[in-house]
Amino acid sequence: MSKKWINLMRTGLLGVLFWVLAGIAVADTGDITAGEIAFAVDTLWTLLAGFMVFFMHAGFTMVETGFTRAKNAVNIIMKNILTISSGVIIFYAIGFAIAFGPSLGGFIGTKGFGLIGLEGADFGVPLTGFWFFQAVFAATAATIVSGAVAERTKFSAYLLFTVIITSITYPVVVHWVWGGGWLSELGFVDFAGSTVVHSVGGWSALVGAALVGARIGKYGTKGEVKAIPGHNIPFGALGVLILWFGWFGFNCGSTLSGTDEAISSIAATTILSASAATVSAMAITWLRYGKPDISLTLNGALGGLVGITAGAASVTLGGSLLVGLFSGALLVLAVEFIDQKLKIDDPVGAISVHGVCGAFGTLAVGLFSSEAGLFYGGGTSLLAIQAAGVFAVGIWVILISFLAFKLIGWVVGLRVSPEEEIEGLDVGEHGISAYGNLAGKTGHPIGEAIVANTPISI
Amino acid sequence: MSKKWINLMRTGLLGVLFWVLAGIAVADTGDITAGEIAFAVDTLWTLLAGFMVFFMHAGFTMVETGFTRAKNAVNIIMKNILTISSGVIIFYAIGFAIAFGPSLGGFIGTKGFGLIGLEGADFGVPLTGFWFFQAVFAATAATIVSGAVAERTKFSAYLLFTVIITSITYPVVVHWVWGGGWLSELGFVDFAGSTVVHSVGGWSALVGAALVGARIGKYGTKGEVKAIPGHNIPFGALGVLILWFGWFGFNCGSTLSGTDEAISSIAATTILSASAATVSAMAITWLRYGKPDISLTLNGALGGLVGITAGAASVTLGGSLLVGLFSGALLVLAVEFIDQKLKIDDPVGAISVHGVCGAFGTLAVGLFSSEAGLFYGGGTSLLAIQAAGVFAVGIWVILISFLAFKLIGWVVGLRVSPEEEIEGLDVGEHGISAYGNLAGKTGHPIGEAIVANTPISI
Amino acid sequence: MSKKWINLMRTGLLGVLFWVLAGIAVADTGDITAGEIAFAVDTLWTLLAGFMVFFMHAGFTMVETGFTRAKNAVNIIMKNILTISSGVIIFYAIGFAIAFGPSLGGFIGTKGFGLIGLEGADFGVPLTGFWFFQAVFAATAATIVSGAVAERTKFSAYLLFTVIITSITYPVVVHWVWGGGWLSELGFVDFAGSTVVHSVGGWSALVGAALVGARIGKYGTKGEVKAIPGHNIPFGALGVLILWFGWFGFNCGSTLSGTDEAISSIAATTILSASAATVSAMAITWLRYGKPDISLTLNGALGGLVGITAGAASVTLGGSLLVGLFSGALLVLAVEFIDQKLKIDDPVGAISVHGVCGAFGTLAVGLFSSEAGLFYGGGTSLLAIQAAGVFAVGIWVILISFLAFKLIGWVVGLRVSPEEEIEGLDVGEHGISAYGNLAGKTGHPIGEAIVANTPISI
Amino acid sequence: MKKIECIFRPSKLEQVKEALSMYGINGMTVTHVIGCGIQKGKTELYRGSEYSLDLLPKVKIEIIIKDELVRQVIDIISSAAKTGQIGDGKIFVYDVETAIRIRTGETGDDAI
Amino acid sequence: MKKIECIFRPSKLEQVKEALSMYGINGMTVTHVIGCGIQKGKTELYRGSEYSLDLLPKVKIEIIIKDELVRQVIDIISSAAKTGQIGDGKIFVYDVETAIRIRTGETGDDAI
Amino acid sequence: MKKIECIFRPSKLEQVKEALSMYGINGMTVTHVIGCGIQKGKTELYRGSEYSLDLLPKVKIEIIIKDELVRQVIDIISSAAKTGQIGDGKIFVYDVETAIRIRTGETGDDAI
Ligand SMILES: Nc1ncnc2c1ncn2[C@@H]1O[C@H](COP(=O)(O)OP(=O)(O)O)[C@@H](O)[C@H]1O
Ligand SMILES: Nc1ncnc2c1ncn2[C@@H]1O[C@H](COP(=O)(O)OP(=O)(O)O)[C@@H](O)[C@H]1O
Ligand SMILES: Nc1ncnc2c1ncn2[C@@H]1O[C@H](COP(=O)(O)OP(=O)(O)O)[C@@H](O)[C@H]1O
Repeated sequence: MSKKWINLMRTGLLGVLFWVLAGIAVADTGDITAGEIAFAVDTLWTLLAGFMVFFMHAGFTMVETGFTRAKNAVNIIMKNILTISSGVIIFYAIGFAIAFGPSLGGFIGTKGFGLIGLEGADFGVPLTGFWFFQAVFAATAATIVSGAVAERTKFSAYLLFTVIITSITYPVVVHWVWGGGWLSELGFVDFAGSTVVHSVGGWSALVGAALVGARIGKYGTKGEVKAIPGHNIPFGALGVLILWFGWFGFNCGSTLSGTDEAISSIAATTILSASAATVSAMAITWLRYGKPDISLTLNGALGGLVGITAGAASVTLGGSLLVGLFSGALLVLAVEFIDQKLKIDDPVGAISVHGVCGAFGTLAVGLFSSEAGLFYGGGTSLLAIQAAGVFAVGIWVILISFLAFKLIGWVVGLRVSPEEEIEGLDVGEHGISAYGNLAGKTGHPIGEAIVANTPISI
Repeated sequence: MSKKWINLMRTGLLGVLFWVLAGIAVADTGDITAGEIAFAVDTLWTLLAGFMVFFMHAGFTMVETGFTRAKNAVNIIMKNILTISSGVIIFYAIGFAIAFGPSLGGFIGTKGFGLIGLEGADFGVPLTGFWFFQAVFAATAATIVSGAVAERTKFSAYLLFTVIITSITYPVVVHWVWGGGWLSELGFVDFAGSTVVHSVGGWSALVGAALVGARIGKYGTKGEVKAIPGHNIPFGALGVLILWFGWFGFNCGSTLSGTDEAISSIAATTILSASAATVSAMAITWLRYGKPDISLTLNGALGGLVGITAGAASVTLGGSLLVGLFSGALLVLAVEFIDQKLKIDDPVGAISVHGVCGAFGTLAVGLFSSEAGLFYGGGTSLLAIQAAGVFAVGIWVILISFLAFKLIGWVVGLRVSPEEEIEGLDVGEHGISAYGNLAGKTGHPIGEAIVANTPISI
Repeated sequence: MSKKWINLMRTGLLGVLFWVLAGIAVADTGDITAGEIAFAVDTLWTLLAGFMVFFMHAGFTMVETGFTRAKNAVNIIMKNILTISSGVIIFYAIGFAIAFGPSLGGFIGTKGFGLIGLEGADFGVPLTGFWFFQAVFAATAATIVSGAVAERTKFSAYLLFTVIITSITYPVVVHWVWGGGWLSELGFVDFAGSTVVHSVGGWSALVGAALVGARIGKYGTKGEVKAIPGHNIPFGALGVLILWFGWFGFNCGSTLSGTDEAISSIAATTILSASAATVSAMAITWLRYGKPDISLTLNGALGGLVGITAGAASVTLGGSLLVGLFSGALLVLAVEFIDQKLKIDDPVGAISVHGVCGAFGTLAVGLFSSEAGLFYGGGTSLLAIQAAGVFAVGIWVILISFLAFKLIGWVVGLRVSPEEEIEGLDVGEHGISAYGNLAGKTGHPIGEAIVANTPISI
Repeated sequence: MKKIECIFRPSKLEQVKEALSMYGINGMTVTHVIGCGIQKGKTELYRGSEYSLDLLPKVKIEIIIKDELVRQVIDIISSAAKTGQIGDGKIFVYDVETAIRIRTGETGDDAI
Repeated sequence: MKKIECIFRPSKLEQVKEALSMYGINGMTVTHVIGCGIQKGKTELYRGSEYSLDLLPKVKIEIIIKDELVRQVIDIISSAAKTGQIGDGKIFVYDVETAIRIRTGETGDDAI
Repeated sequence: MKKIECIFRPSKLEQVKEALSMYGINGMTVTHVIGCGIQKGKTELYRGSEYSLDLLPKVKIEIIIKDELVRQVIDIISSAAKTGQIGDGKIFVYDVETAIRIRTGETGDDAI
């Protein structure tokens, strides 16, 4: 593609080309080499996958909104929207340099703040495209936390935590595993981020939920566990399906190359694991609770997606089914354990989905990798490395998150007042309810038939 | 792309490549040939289209949820989520072999269960990628049924039916038409599945809705037809727009090749037919009922999409407008006929959208095909073949579905109890309501301002 | 790709290829040249981007539904659905010819009605693909208006306006800027349509909202400004995230070439501007109103997207951050000004988002263009050209829209009756409510537990 | 004038309304309520935790009528709303001191 | 003490509230209800099948006041809620035996 | 027979219900209402324009009981619903002329 063309583009003449140019353009593209096209295809693939990962934020938003109460819907949406927006900016200013800048001893990147000074680096696709893909990933890790600490955490406290996770916690882990750091040297395998993205989010969520404390009314005075059902299951289901859709970009795009032959099989292992986990979570809740539970089935689908993320490119289709089956079952047990035994209040199940299934998925590579997994005759060496990685990342994330939440708690406070929590964070933090027929709102003198709320449908 | 690169990827070093490697990667891609890139492009196209088709399941979920009542929302969502998940697994284990395995007399495939033993086959794209695309199609055919039998069918009965349609009913039809079977030999044209996917779903839905019977209250004792409006039209509209979006993947991806020149025109015929059908359904309801009916207009858009699916690659743009106009009109009349004359209760219009418009669209190829259609001087021979295909598939599907529903009814029963139906399947089958402010829920002692339901908005 | 293959496809044998063909296909693709693949990649890119732009209509629908009242939800959805469907048809029949047909003095295209007679033209991608991309753009410009005139405008009046904007207003502007017309000759830069698409929609919205008048109850008798909150903020947020997702197609796809090296950086500037605008709108409302306002933060994200659209390919990453910061701030001030000073009632903020931020974004190219912008030492010449373009387009759009609304008002009337407005347009115009438990609906004798509306959630 | 307040199953509203309308009674006000009594609701699980669904949806209709119609209206409603299962609901009768029709200012029996 | 119960158009709530507040009456409880009477609703079509929209949205406000204010409050509400069209609604008056303010335990007129 | 009508904070419903149930009272009907009184709500901004949130969510429970239980039920509810803050709500007592159990046709005290 000639320079001239691009300039035309830039001056806004998109697709003009007209009568006068007729016949030129096709000849034009004739100049291009196979190598250039491959580079373009890799770039497009990375970007398209990045768009799909971006769209996952719509999924997170809907899941977290649907699985919490109506009175906190505006707040949880604001948290999600600010996570993607501020997360991307911070990852541009700081995080990317720490993740992918020249390494200081395999532990931390040191250059590339504002993407400046990386001219010499080659990421296989243009720097801006590579950054784009990594930035939407970073925001994903960050947004996991919002669900776990929902319905009681101050908006300002949450924003500050987002700054920390996207500038330090997450980028450092990326550096270790994907940035040429010590874990990658060890041979640690985390294809698309069961540990790097999901466990980082999940363990941060664990620390956050534990330090912020349970929602008022979640645990009775005698320790009874109370159910606080979400207010809109269809939102939750839509969110899960959007996430599942976006996950194809998340996993398949992590090749960062459209010409990688593994992409097809990554798509297949991803859908099979998610499907198996959905079925297994459904079946297990049916067995344990007497009826198939929708919120855990939906969580199960996500658990299966998180579980396969590390090994999407290295397990067989059959292996992915097993990874999914275990992930779905594990998810249900983990939710029960965290809620009922640990008494840590995680309204949307983020810790179980991202933390627990993320750790499991990473270990599962050591078991199911068709090249080096224990079950495929590869011995325990990969498994040991995987365990080391899971452990090291867990320690790091829990440490930093603990310090971060403590610090934030000290500076601005973590929690809204009990009155605000009971009334709802929407009015308290944002002055508005999610559903316009506001409680007693009388802002304008015109009545309307709120058919949406008419009490009798017969 | 060198082997080394791929291995790097697999060990999780995605996008590392760094300072030390700087300058190598571009040279690296220089090795690739045009043929390899074309193969990669075909693969990416098939997968991206498959992702979009997957996303259609979010569309189906929202349409079916929105067009039914709040008390059954959890149940319809569970049915949709389990359709995609279990459908994909079954199509992996069984369906694909029957559809695309070596043919037994043009009627049924015989090998490839679990995708094993197909090493010699060539599908133009990698086996796993081809399977992925076909698997999300299979789940599409299956999920059509859930809407038609909504609000009264047992969850277990529905799940069993999903097993049958994705393992037998649908794969056999695929084999006939796309798997080299007898209909394809005849010259039957169904580009992306008006008959193969949609009519298979539509006729199954017809049998299901007829055998399960109407919802309590749908038809009066004197045969009066009662309206049972859906509970959330915005969900329905969102679902339709998601489906329309996904349909571009459905139709354009059915080339299974990104280098096929027809893709542009397939996109154009798809959008024109859907648009024309939307306008015609809107106009016809305006004329017939005095006001433009939203639920039929939305159904109309889907009717236009189903209608063009068979002929997307063989009709002109003008032809696609006509196919759409007729599909939209036909849809309205079909809904009326099925509801008011046949008295078969189809809450979401699935039979009309997928069955009737699917049959029409398939026949329309015989009329509008720019190569062999009756209106383009091609005579009636293609039309006759199309009619034969529509007929044969219809018979097969109705037969198998009839046996399946009878069998399932005998084993587990098709319908929930009248009490459960009146109370809603959500609480009955899943122990939870879709909208968290559960009827009288008192699970936790903290009150909240359910502003969402505050009665007065003024 | 051989002709034979394509024919196979067309007769419906998609993906057949089988045992008998094994091994042929790969060899088959070996024939293809790099130039042909590049053409295919450009086509796929344009189409995929077009699909994403299509999906933006789901975003518009959700934003406009969520930001208005429940009693008008069906009506706003119908308007959106009919905009995309009738808009596409009209742009096929008329608009495209006016936009991209052979020019009459740089002012208007004259040929290509129904895409006929354009055989000689070359758009870099197939005509149908190019048309597809442009058609979904045209519908975007049109649909902007629906939000601004929501909750009071007659359905028929709105439909007529859609005909005018997609057949005349918008295509003429496209011709000027992207169709080789006088503005492009001047050197006016509007990469993806801050002015061409968004301002066209925004200024039409301004005229429409002004002429239709405010909603009953919006302004008090003494000029007090009343708040009329939307009924479903989660819908609004989902819509914004869908729009943001689709915008990547909108901007990145406007290269109309998948091999353009600028794509990566376009994706990056797009996400940075949107993020910065989200943060700045949030911060400014927090400062000005005491609490971060969700509806303006969401509008802010859109403002940042509109703002960067003109310069996505010509500003640096740092520049895009600044464009975003200003867009977000400007958005808040513009909403205040239009609502409180001009007293023009725009329920969803369309005029500010698309009109004001569109104009700003276009001017910003003159400031921030890394090649010719004022801040990059390019002097004021580009800025002057940009200002001329903004002005000329503004005049044209306001003129035509004024005439159009006046004419439509005279023919069918612009506004529903006050009674219908108070009762809601849903029942009045479409005979149905968006939320099925209709006001007093007694269409069927079976009661149901409307758990969704149970008053107490505790 | 009396107020007849009846609480019964939402599924019976249509039948009750029809029965009353056949008897010539068209004026009524309907509210969606939830209630408990002998009918106790049930316990369900959400994510493995118990919660009780003990307030069940009912409708309340209020009809203000002349004293002499009370007996008859009670009978009509009783038979239309009855299923014989626990949870059928109650009818309560109250005295009304006066009634005013906003539109006309009429009072007393003329207003209803 | 009396209870004044008024059922009227939702679009009039703001006006009624303002009128009462100007008269010094701030305490009230509001419920969203649906009702029918002389105003009969209408028949619409959904997917070609008829259904009747015969219960129309209204609001009910309940005000407990001292006996001597009853007349005046009725007048205020009547004029604020009136449009003159069928469907304007009704006002009913009941006797209240006693009232208690939960916060303080005050009873009778002090409680309201 | 008397009707006890209490309007209080939604957050107290569970406690009130439990307290009544311990006392053996299970029958009640609950409505979601909004109300104002001394507690005045507040003013918020939406898109820069003010609006007042002056009607606040409350619940209303209605219990019909035998005359002799009135005092006690009022006490139970008062103490369970009390926070001591403005906005705790009210209890009103009305006379009920009769009650009918739809399921059995029982009347009077037997019906409740
Ligand atoms: N004492 C009471 N006061 C007010 N409402 C009551 C009372 N007892 C019952 N109700 C209402 O009547 C409904 C049905 O009562 P229940 O005792 O369950 O069945 P049944 O009427 O068949 O004996 C309850 O859900 C509640 O709304
Ligand atoms: N007899 C009645 N008992 C209880 N409520 C009634 C009665 N008659 C009317 N209403 C209420 O008053 C509303 C308006 O009454 P309607 O007869 O339609 O108009 P109008 O009050 O102008 O004569 C009804 O929707 C209903 O809610
Ligand atoms: N005069 C009244 N008539 C009817 N309801 C009232 C009256 N006064 C108060 N209420 C109801 O009681 C609720 C609480 O009353 P309020 O005066 O705010 O606090 P408190 O009860 O603590 O004095 C109000 O929201 C309203 O629903």
